[in-house]
Amino acid sequence: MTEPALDIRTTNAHREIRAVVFACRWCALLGADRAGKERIDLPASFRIIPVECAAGVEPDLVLRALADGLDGVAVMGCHLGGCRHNEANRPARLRLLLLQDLLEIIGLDRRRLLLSWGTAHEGYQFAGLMREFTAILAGLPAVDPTLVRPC
Amino acid sequence: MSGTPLVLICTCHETLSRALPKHALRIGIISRMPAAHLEFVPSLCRQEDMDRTAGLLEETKHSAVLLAACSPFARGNKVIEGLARSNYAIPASLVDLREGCAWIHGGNPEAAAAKAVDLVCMGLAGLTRRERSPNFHVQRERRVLVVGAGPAGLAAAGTLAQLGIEVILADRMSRQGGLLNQIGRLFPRNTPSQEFLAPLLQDAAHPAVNFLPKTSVTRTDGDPGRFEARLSCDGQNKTVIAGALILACGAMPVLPENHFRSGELSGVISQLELETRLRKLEGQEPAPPGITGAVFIQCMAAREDARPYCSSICCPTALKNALRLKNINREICVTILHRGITTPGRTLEELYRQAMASGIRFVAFSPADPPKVRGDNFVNAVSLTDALSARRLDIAADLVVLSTPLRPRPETASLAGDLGLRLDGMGFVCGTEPMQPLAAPLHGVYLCGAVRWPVSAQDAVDQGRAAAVKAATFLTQGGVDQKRLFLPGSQSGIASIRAEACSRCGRCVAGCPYGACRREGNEVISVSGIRCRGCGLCAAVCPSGAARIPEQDSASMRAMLREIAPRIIQ
Amino acid sequence: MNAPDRSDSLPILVVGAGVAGLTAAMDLAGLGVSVHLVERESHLGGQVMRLDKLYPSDHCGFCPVWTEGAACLSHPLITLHRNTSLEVLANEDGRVIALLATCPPAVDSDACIFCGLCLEACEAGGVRGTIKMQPAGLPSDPATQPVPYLNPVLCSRCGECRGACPTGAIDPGRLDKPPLEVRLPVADVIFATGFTERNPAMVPEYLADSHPDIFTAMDFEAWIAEAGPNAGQISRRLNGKTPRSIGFIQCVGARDQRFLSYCSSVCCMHALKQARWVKRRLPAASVAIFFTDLRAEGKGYEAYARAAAMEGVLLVRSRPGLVFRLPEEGGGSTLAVHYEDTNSRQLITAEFDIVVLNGGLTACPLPGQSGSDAGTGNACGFCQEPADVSRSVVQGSRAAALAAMRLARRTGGGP
Amino acid sequence: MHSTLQDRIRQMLAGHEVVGVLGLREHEGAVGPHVFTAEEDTARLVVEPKWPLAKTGWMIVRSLPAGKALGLVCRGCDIRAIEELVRAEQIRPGALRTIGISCSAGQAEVCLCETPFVPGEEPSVGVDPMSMPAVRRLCRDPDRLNTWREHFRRCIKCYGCRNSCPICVCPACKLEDDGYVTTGMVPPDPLAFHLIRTMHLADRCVGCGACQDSCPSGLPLLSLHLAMRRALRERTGNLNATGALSLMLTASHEDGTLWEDTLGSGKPGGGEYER
Repeated sequence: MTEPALDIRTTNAHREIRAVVFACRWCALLGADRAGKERIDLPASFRIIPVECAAGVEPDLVLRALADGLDGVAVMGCHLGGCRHNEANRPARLRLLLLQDLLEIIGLDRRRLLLSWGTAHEGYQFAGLMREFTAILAGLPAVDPTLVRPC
Repeated sequence: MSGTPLVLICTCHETLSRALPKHALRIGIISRMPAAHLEFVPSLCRQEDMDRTAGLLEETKHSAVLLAACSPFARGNKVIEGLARSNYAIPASLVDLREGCAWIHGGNPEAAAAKAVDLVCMGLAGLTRRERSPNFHVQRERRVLVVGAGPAGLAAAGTLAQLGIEVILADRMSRQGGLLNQIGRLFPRNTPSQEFLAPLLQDAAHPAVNFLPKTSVTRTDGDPGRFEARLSCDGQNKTVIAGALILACGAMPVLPENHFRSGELSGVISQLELETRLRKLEGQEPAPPGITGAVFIQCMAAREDARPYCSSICCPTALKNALRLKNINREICVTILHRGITTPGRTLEELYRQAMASGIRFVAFSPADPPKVRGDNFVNAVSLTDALSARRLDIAADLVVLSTPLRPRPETASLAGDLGLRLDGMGFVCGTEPMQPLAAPLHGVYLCGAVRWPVSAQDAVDQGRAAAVKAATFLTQGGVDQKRLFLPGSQSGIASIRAEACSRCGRCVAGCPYGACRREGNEVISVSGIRCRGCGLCAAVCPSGAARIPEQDSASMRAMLREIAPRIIQ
Repeated sequence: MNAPDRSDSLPILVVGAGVAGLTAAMDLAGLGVSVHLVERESHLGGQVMRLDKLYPSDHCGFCPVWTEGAACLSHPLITLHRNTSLEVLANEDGRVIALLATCPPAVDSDACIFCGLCLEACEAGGVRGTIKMQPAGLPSDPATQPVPYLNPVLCSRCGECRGACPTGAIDPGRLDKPPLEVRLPVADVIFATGFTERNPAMVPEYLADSHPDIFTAMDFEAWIAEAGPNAGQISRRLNGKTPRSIGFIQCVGARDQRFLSYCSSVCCMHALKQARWVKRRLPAASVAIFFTDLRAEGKGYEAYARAAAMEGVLLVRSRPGLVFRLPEEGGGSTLAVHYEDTNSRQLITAEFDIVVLNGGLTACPLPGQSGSDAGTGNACGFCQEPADVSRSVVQGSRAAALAAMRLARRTGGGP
Repeated sequence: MHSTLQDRIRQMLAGHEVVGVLGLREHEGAVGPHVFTAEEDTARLVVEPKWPLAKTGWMIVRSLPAGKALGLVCRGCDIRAIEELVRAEQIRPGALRTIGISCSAGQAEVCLCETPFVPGEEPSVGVDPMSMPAVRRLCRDPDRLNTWREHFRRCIKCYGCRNSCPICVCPACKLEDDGYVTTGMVPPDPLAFHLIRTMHLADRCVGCGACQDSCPSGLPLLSLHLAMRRALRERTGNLNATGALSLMLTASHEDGTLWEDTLGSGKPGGGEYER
């Protein structure tokens, strides 16, 4: 599904993509760090907020991030079955998948919320995800300010 | 300067200045965070740098310090820890400008500098709002409840006693030794089981070990450091307090239920029954007549859809008993029908070789075409197709021995359920694979022996000792904040619940992976500090924002998000 | 209540910082006993750090070990000696003295900031390739930072790198220094020296070393590792093409009277794991395991083997007699495995693009024991008996328990 | 049916099982909630229009002394709400005695209700909300973002949806927290205000429609909640319409998945990225 462009002004203009990455410090943060060690060149579109576990990411905060005008949010945790917190990432995955469903229900692109379970644990994988995520977000309209902040 | 946050930006011996020009950082940060005091330093990670930084902080009385340096996995954590050791404790945190910015955005210095400014501002926003979980005191009763007095439990109890820790050893039977009491000799060295048990019994006969026979655990409550177990001792109820628990309640044999016509033909017996018979036979001199052909059938009621696992002890047990038959009378034709002989390692493979050398015959069968036991009241032969040669074989037999796999004991599930431990698909208890297979996800609860997975007696003893040392470690680290010890530089905290916002809806209780959140009476939901490991799941599912991890509070996360949000919208 | 201070009493020496040794050291330290941990390599974690994945959880190999290693590094009661070997264990007047020899590498990875200035300096003045960035320790180890490695043969000792280094981390002078020797009185010794993979070339019928597409199990692990040179892609070493078929031959040089008579215990599951990962990444590839007995006796192992069979891994009970080359169109060669199929009872010659030889794992010898019998040593992990991670860590804890009990008997008190 | 209902209320009152029975009463031409305490009062009991009473019941029961109970004339959605409140320990078990009445097919269609009946009663016919054109337009139409934006723009942030919701009983509400929803801004940030509320109710909404009924701006909030409920059911495989979904989002679900990203490309071995 692609999002309808709501505001002509924000679609065509070259704009800076901004995304936040909630990275589990046991897995995805290592992948990100590895990408850094290897000096893989990446788009500077994302900012990482390390978290103890992906299960600690509030869906409400993800929504708040989108409401703040960020183009996308990524939540990255350990692989399913390898969670450092006794499988806490499984219900987290369900919660966040449901949040994707909610975005889709009201017509936002579900790809604005990237979920990764254990696929970001290596440098090149993290880099690949970030490049692709940035490319996807660049193809979407900016989160419409009039939806974010009705005039 | 006092009261303002200090930002120390490490230029990593000027190697980062190309990607992150100082003036760009300075302008960017100061324009957004005017209160911050900014300093560039060439290096933060050498000991003298850390000492100098600590001295600087002491002099200038800043309210907090943000270290903008390299990744925590490179030198970052070391710097934070170095500061923490310097006895000058002010809120400090780390943002990664090297691996997380300069090194990955080198192709676009402008964007890299902008991101670095964002990262520093995020760090400041989070740092100034960050709180610390309070230290909690954990009472650790220096007493361990060991459930089960088989080889694993005995070894655990004996080890703990020698390490000076009091033990309550409970077993549902009146006698110690568990399943070994039903077995005459043990593989791989054909040791008499009582001989094997003797040193264990002796160790466990320590004054620090209180053995409770005919005892079962009806319920366990409480927290690591102080568990309360309700026991039923020979019909009487009793409550014991223990700092740690060791589950060593073993497994039970799967006995044949008409498998291979066992109920119908005499002469078809289980491996366990053979143990009893062998004990009688081995006592007799000269060797009694009777058995001329014995056939062992392996993998009875195992490695099939209903019980899809290998019980691991059956092959060596069959080898051992086959050899015992051969020892009684070399003339007995012994055949082992198998689906692959499982004797991994050095000693067990040696046992297998020994069995082959002694003239025991091995025939593989396919599970699709299992052997057929023939006879009329008495067994007289076993027919099968040799899976390797495809030949039909009829093996004369007056004794057919069916392997005896182990399955979980029925009380395992309730015991595990009380403690919130997971069972695997087969009903055995799970530890924390792969590095802590004997430790439950909950501190202070350990597993050993066949309650976790079928094991040999020797392995059960080894696991008992290993579980004991884990329990002793847990009880010894009283006062030491394990979290800080195990997770250096960790941001993990302990959940807290704001009473005024809590509706007691119980979502955190249902979700907590460690059983740390719980209802107590009609009060608000409480969090057990020792159970909680700070994953934050409670905060994520709490609808009213009552549950939170101070170190990872939503207010500080929100403040960080504000720093990332596009400027136009702000 | 604080852990009692035992720093005044003699430490316990743990030889080997693989998973067994790490566990033993951490458990002893947890009991308040001071420990000296000796590791031959510059990294902790031993062979497990070379594993991309662990069975049966399919968990990343390095990650859980890395956490233990980090905890070990920061533990106040553990003194770590890296790049160090135990030379002699002597018994002097009833006291056990360990003689340790440390060879510090030319690059101090604790001081290095990984800036790469030494590389530039060296390229300007020395032979190209003298200094290379590579992870400290193992090439496939993802947790450690790549640090400069100074090749002692190529290095001219010109010292340009030392001049360029902002932190003084690199010093070619260290290359020529004799090892640093330390005498350490210890209370007890725990051996956890682990295993090495025997060169399968000793089994002549399998052509090992003669064809690039014949791997040992550990080589193959590194080759397909996500942190390895191919970032998780599976290709032929000969020509980089995607393999159509991969054969795993088990018990190579093991359970074999000519070589090692025992079973290495971990290889069946190891092959199943690699086969499943190959199948996940290359669903179209045909994957076969030639085994003697498929030993999947541990917790969750049988289910793992069943899943492998369900996913299309062909399990063949057979001991191939011969591996030989088959010329390939357009040059090069693939491999043929000659075996007797015990299902169809026919002699079959099957073509494989890659052959993985699995089996001959031997315990590392316990060092320092020649000439003197300290009598107190106890071994754990693979060097004691073939063992996988889960078994090794149990044995490590057990060794710690036994050592702590001996110590308690001697000093008359618990921890 | 109406008379048996009155009989049951009379029985309840006569047996002193309850301090009163909450139902709808017609009084001076208007209908409103009323606690019937006298048997003779029940003559003025009405059951129409649909009026979710669970939250009112919760408010009354909260202040009742221990051991006292209240009767409640309620529909399927109310019963589900009460079950949910009991599960969340907001109501003592047994403190609310329900007298259930099933809804008509017509009412079910208005409410987009799949399960318009109460346990023990003859199941009446429900509707599949996702097959209703109005819901489909809101939740499937390609241009739905515009539609929702227009709706959300009319929000006057009166909190009526939350206040009427039988599930929203938190003593503190994130919708009033500046950290999540900017205070003093009307209409509110829709992504934050409405979607946070929807997420909170994702596994608990009982589909009573009280939010929509009470919305002065006529926002089609029920469709949002029903669509979410369907999504959750599809994700968890719990397709029984009446089945409780409560705590689905906190409990652990094991499946065989090992690695996953929602782009589907960063998978091990995907490796199309050069280093």
